[in-house]
Amino acid sequence: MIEKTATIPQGSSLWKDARSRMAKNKFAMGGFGVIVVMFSLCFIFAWFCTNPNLVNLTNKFAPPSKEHWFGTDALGRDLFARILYGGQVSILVGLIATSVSVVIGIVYGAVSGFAGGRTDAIMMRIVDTLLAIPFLVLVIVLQATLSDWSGDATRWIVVNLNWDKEFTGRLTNIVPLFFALGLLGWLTLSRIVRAQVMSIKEREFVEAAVALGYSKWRILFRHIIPNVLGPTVVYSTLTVPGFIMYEAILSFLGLGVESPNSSWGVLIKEGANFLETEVQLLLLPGLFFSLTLFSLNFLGDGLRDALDVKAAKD
Amino acid sequence: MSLLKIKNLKTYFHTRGGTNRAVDDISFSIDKGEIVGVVGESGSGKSVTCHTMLGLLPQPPAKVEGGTVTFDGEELLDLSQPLLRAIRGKRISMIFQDPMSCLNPYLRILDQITEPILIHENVSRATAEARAIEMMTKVGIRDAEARARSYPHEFSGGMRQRVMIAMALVTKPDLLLADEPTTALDVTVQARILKILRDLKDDLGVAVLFVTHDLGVVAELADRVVVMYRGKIVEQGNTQDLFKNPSHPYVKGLLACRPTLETQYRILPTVEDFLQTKIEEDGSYTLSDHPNAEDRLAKLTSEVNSDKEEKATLTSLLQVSALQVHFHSGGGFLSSPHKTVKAVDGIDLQITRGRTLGLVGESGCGKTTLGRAILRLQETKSGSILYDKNELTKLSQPEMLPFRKRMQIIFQDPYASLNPRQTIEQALTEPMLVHKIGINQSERRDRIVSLLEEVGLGAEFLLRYPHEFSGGQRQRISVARALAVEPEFIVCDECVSAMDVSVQAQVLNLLRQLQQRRNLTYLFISHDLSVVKFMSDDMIVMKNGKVMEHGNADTIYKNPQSEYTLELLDAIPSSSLLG
Amino acid sequence: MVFFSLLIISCGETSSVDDASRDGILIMGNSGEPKGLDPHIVSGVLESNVIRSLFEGLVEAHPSKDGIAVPGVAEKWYPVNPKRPDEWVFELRKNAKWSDGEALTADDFLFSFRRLLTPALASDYSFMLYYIKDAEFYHKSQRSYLLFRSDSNFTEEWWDSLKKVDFGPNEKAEEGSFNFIGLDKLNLTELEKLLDKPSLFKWPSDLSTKIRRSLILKNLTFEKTNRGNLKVNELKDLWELIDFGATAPDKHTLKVKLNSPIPFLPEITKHYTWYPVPKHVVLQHGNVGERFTKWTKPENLVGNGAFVLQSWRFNDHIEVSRNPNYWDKENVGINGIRFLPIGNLYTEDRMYFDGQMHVTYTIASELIEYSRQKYPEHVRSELYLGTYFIRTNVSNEPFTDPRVRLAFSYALNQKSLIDNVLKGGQKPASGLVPPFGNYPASDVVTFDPELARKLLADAGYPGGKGLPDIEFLTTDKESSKVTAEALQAMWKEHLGATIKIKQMEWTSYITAMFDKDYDMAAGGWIGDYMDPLTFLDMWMKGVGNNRTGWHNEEFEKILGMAAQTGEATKRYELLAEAESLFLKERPILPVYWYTRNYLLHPDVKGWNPLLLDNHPYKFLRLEPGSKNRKD
Amino acid sequence: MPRFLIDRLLQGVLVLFALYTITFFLAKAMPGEPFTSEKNISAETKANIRKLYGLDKPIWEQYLAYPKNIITEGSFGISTSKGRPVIDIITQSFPNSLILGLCALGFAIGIGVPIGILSAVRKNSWIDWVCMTVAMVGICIPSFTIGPLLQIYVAAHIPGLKVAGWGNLEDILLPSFTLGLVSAAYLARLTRGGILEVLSQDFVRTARAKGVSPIQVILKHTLRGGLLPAVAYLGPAFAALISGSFIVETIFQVPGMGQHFVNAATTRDEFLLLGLSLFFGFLIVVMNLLADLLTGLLDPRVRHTGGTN
Repeated sequence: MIEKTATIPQGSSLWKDARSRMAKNKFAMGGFGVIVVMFSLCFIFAWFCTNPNLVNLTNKFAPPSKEHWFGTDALGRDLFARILYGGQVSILVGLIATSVSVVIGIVYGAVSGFAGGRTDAIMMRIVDTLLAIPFLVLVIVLQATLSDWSGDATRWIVVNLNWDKEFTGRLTNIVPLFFALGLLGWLTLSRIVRAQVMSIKEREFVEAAVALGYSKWRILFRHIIPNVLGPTVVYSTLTVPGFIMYEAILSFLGLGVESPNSSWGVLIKEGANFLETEVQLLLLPGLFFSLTLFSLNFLGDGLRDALDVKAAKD
Repeated sequence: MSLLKIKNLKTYFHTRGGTNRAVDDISFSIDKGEIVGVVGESGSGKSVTCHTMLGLLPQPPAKVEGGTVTFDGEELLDLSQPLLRAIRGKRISMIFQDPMSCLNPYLRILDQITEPILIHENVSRATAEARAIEMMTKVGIRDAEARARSYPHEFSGGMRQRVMIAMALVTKPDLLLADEPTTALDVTVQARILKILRDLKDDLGVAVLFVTHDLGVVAELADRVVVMYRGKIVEQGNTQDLFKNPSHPYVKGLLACRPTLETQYRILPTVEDFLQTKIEEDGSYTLSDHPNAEDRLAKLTSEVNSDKEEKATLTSLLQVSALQVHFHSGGGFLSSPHKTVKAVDGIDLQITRGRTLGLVGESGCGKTTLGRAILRLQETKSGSILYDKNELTKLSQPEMLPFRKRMQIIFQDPYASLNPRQTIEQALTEPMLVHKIGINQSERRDRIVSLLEEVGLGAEFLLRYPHEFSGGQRQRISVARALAVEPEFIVCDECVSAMDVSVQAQVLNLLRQLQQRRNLTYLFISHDLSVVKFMSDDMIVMKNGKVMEHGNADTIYKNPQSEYTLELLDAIPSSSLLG
Repeated sequence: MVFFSLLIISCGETSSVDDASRDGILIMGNSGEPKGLDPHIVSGVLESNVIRSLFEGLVEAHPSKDGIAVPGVAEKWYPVNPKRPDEWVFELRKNAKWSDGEALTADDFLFSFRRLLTPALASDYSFMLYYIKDAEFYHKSQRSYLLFRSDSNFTEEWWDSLKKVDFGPNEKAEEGSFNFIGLDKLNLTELEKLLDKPSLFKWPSDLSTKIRRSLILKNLTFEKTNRGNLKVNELKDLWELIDFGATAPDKHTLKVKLNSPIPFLPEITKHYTWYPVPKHVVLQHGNVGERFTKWTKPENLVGNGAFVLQSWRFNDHIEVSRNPNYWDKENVGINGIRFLPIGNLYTEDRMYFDGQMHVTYTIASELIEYSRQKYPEHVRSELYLGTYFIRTNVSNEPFTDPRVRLAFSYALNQKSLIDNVLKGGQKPASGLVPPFGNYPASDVVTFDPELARKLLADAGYPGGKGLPDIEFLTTDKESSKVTAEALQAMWKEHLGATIKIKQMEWTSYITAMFDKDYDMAAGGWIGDYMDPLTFLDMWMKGVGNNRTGWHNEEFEKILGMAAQTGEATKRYELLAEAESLFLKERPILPVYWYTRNYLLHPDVKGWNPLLLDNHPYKFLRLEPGSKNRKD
Repeated sequence: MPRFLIDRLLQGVLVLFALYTITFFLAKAMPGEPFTSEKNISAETKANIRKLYGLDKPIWEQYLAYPKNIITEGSFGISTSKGRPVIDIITQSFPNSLILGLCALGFAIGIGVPIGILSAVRKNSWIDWVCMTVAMVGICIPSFTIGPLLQIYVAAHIPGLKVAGWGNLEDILLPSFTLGLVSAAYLARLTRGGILEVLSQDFVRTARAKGVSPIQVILKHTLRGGLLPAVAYLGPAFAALISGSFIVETIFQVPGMGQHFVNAATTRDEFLLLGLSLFFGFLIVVMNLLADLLTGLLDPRVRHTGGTN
């Protein structure tokens, strides 16, 4: 609408510009701040907390005190420590599962949309098929096949690489979870990416790339995909809560965190049963969970806006 | 008394990047039944003026900093939103540049044309529809009754603009604001639209504020002209006087840099040849005549014939024969399957190495398709493309790869054809990487720097993104990118059509210089006969996928053989004033 | 379809307890949707809750006393020889009728027994009739045995060599060989093939060729004779070969001959597998061994209980109303019962608090204390005939050593678990068999961390050193998880053992237990009838419910002795001896004896604590106006 | 029938067959079998019951038998856990799920779209902020939390509103709200984005130049285009809504279809599982098709190309 006269802003690149725009976005920066705080709480401060798995049956449902900032849970364990340790799992699940599904979703959707025609129809029908697969069945099968795997893997790693046993156990336990989540989490995303790609591939710079003799893959990965990242980022921040909650359900089915370790999803799911009696068991983990997701969402929105070249033209 | 009187209007945009004085203290007026042309290049503030009047600017970032707009005794800028709405579309209507994007794609034509009536007048829907159809007929839409129920995408560009005009005039307004209404249209269509506007002005007595960057259109249509530059009015007056005796250097430059059919220069003069801009530290500036304007012009004139000598080697580089490209549409649901459009229907052409073949025709004639087909960006149906004795139609895409290095294309919209998320360096390095030009990064970087210098840009731009450049600069980057693979043949597909005349002149000059320096061969595609004539040695006139006329550019201009060429020549507005 | 459902929905019903009390309708939470209402096919508690209202057995449960039978279809019952109660007589009442008005006779019982035992019906609970003479042979289609038994030419010695051979299904055998199916399961064509080529069958090596051939021939002749309309790939029914223990000397007398003396037989007949089904209705909709017939459809179902099926809306409710043809209809206290299949414990409790039902199936453990505080007079906590225990896999290290098992048992603070985690008033299990009647309950299982540590050290794991990681298998329920976490902490604290909790979805959990793919597994057992045996006989070798890999010859010998004892006190003594032997070995770690915790509305009268929770509905009364929740 | 429809329906059949194949082998790969129960069932009984259900046959025979029975007899088998025909279970529970899903959709659209519009119109204002926060809350709060909250804090205090149960019209209210909440939140975000996109287009300026009031600009000129992303989302989302939700159904005691998906899996009820997945697959195929047709209806430009895929 309004074009600027031909004066050129001095020495700013897209990323630099994006960063400075981000810096001016209060919500995005607030979100970023909260996430940084959450990270440091869960991954650094947690090490200085009391043992989150220390059961004390005589001190259950204790009110907040000096020793137990958030009080204790049904087994007398320190709720604050459990929330922080649970955050480790949930944040990792949120980040890794989302990344896995974003990577698969983008590549699959982009290939489908870019190829078009019959390939596209086949690929999208595959998505339809996968959408209809009963998720629970898949999880049960995975649980059965992968739980042995994780035990074997732990043994192998401990024996051959000499890693810490508990750490390895937690790791190998959670890998099948990512597998399960990543396997189906990308479906909707791929449809979104595909729609974006379909419109972007009509843009002239793609034709210019063909004219310059670029290969299809180069065009896809260097020219089309970078241009669909913005909306994808926003959508994927919306999928994070879903993943974290799925983790809770899967953990109960034996695919995920192993008791007595916990995660936000598991804490919330268990806490929901104490609604009549001990509401804080739901509210406190729920607060951490929501706060992180809100922040992530603001950050995602901010990132999209900052990366949006069209908006940057104003 | 004037119908509309603008006095000391100031509209600024306040953005993070600073304040842009889009409209900076302008005054002019329009009388009843008068056509006033407002001329200026992009960014001159002419559209902002129109939008300010009707309160259509997004606020923020826009803000009216001062001045008055008096319409028929009322102060528009002070009106409340409901009162202003009562004027919008009823007493002051507006038509916009791009009729496709300005019509609602989701609503039927009839609904859109009747909407202003239904909003502003207390009439029944049937009456409104009758009036709408009447107005559609008046603006030259045949079968108005039947076509009123179609959607915008089912109309051609010219027809859509007629719809816009019908929509604007259906409430019989006193003032019509026409914001570049013909810019996106072909010359013949433009001629028809201008005629309609003139007729309507006479019929309905409506005053028109006609905003355009095209001097020719204004010269043909307007009673008075206002020339704007950088938010200010640099000159205004009676059309005849202004064109005959421009006083401001900017106007002089503008008039001179526009290639016409009569232009004899090999290199066009540019606005900078006439105008000197002195920018003060506080951002304000003063404009004055360029001290050396006379000399510069004289130099250009002297060059007229200097390099017009025939090229020594006359080997044919490209030979296209009986080329056909068909599009299949339909086959979807609710429409009959497989409608075939013969976009290119048996074209023969030949291009000599080192020369330029001009290809002119109106939108939809198949010229762009032809250009893309030659580069194998478009599948052909039949015919042959012989490039340097190689038959391109038989090659697979991987086999085309070596030819991609030799044949390049420059598109109309440089912004769209540059990946918005690549820096200039990445955009220029990538083709070199793909075609294995340059041994290492530093060598490629050196090449890019010299390329940029060649197209008139500096190395300081390397790390920037396309959105940080102006249109002319972007097109220079496109040119540089095309040159990065060191091609010998370039298809210029409407590559200056979207530009202001002053920028257009610069780019045309650049192409010219590059051709001489690198012995390039061009296929120059445009809808603008004057530009094609200026650029080309030979030219082809195309219509409906077929060649209408073919021959030496000068000859065709001087002695057009086909009726269609004649029609095109006639449609070019007001050549008499701009000679 | 939508319109139809909207119609259903809009013709609403009142479901507040007050209205229901006034109407004499009891609203009961029933935890889930029954698989069906055919007493011979279903096997669960929730099905039994509905079936007990629609059918009535020979004897009925007493409304307030455990282990006492009151008359049902039978007016009188007695063992023929009180010293050796292996034959019983049931005298049926003459006015017993089906709900469609047809007379109910001893023949209906005989038909029902045969139906339950028919292999093709594939009933889960057929074994409840195995006490009856020859019932098991028929149900297991032990053709070879029955053929030889009825043949006087063969001597006992010859038979002895045969007896050890298992002709039943043997899935582990190679495919392609007949042993995959088992000799008894071979049809006519297969037997003919086998006669030509006996090597097709994987024979036990100690069977001579002669016996082998004679076996095949006997089976073949039996299958050949008088085939009637049987197809060649169908097996002939063995009913004519057996000497079935149940007989009907006349229309109103049922005589049951048992394999061994069973003094508590009337207790067993309270189980719904012993209920009669209407022969005339069942045969109207299909033949005796047909499973998927329409006779249990609401419009067809005929029973003999105090109530008849009124409506059954799938997954929504089942409603029963008074049976006008019930022999004791004058004494039925309520007009009907509505069973709600509420699977979500919390929802059930909230519905109760909202005044939507009279009695819940259970209380969520998180809500027990809350309920006790807010509705003290509504909460019921009653002992239930069941034990929660933890199986150990005795073929896996470290549980191969009984001392380790005992150590884990002594390190278990049962009381703390009950008081702090479960909160349902469960009893610490001092033994395997819950206390009831005259049975002397064991008291050897206690919490003794000192002893536990010592035992573990004796076994070679002082302070838990050297113990491998132990996998504790449990289910995907929240309550199992919290229990497991508490136990994990106890074993860590007292023994220094590292326990890994492995949660699994239900069927996977059961399957893993069956496959002995675990180290320790949470589990439990609910008694089928009022006798210690229901907790003890499952630990014998090869019994499907054992799953620990533990077995003991001495233990089995004592149980065998008890089986042959007709005298009640002596029998209990033997069973107690078996139990204490079992606890000395402790392949399972008893944790607590179940209680049933539920909410009961004060309007409901005549609802007394019963160990089996099989409240006879006909004795209930509803007195509206008792204190109500929404006040 | 138009070619496009025939084409898509054929593709749908292929989807269903692929789905059947995957589900069949997944079901077989689950540990345990339909007749696994806590109390052991004798091997004889198991063999008999397997025979009864045709599970004793070789796996390939079983694989082919199921589709054959569907085509020749219209039978989807008998549920091993419920002892009744699969088709009965679906026809008895689907109408309830459909009603619940439709009402949930009503909530989702009724709440999500207005919030999205409001938020777009007042972009970057506090209203926008509040709306989007509410939407984010909707996405964050899982239904197993919101359901009980509604039971305790709403249903228990409003006379006439039951905590759970399915019999009267008002019983639909809470479960459908719970079910629709997440969709409402997504819709709000999608609508906001879509409307903002359309609002930035030139024809909106044309409308304003015509003197169209701001409300009419939104309702008449922006909404159709702005709803397109929401419609694309609604296709599969609607299929998921009307096929029921285990959590909502168990919390509110709704006799819907969602619980059967879970129960069929946990009881290894493969016939029910196959029937349900095929039915759900069918819903997805149909809903995606409908969403595409609706896109064509909203956007006249798409009609000629026959919709997106």
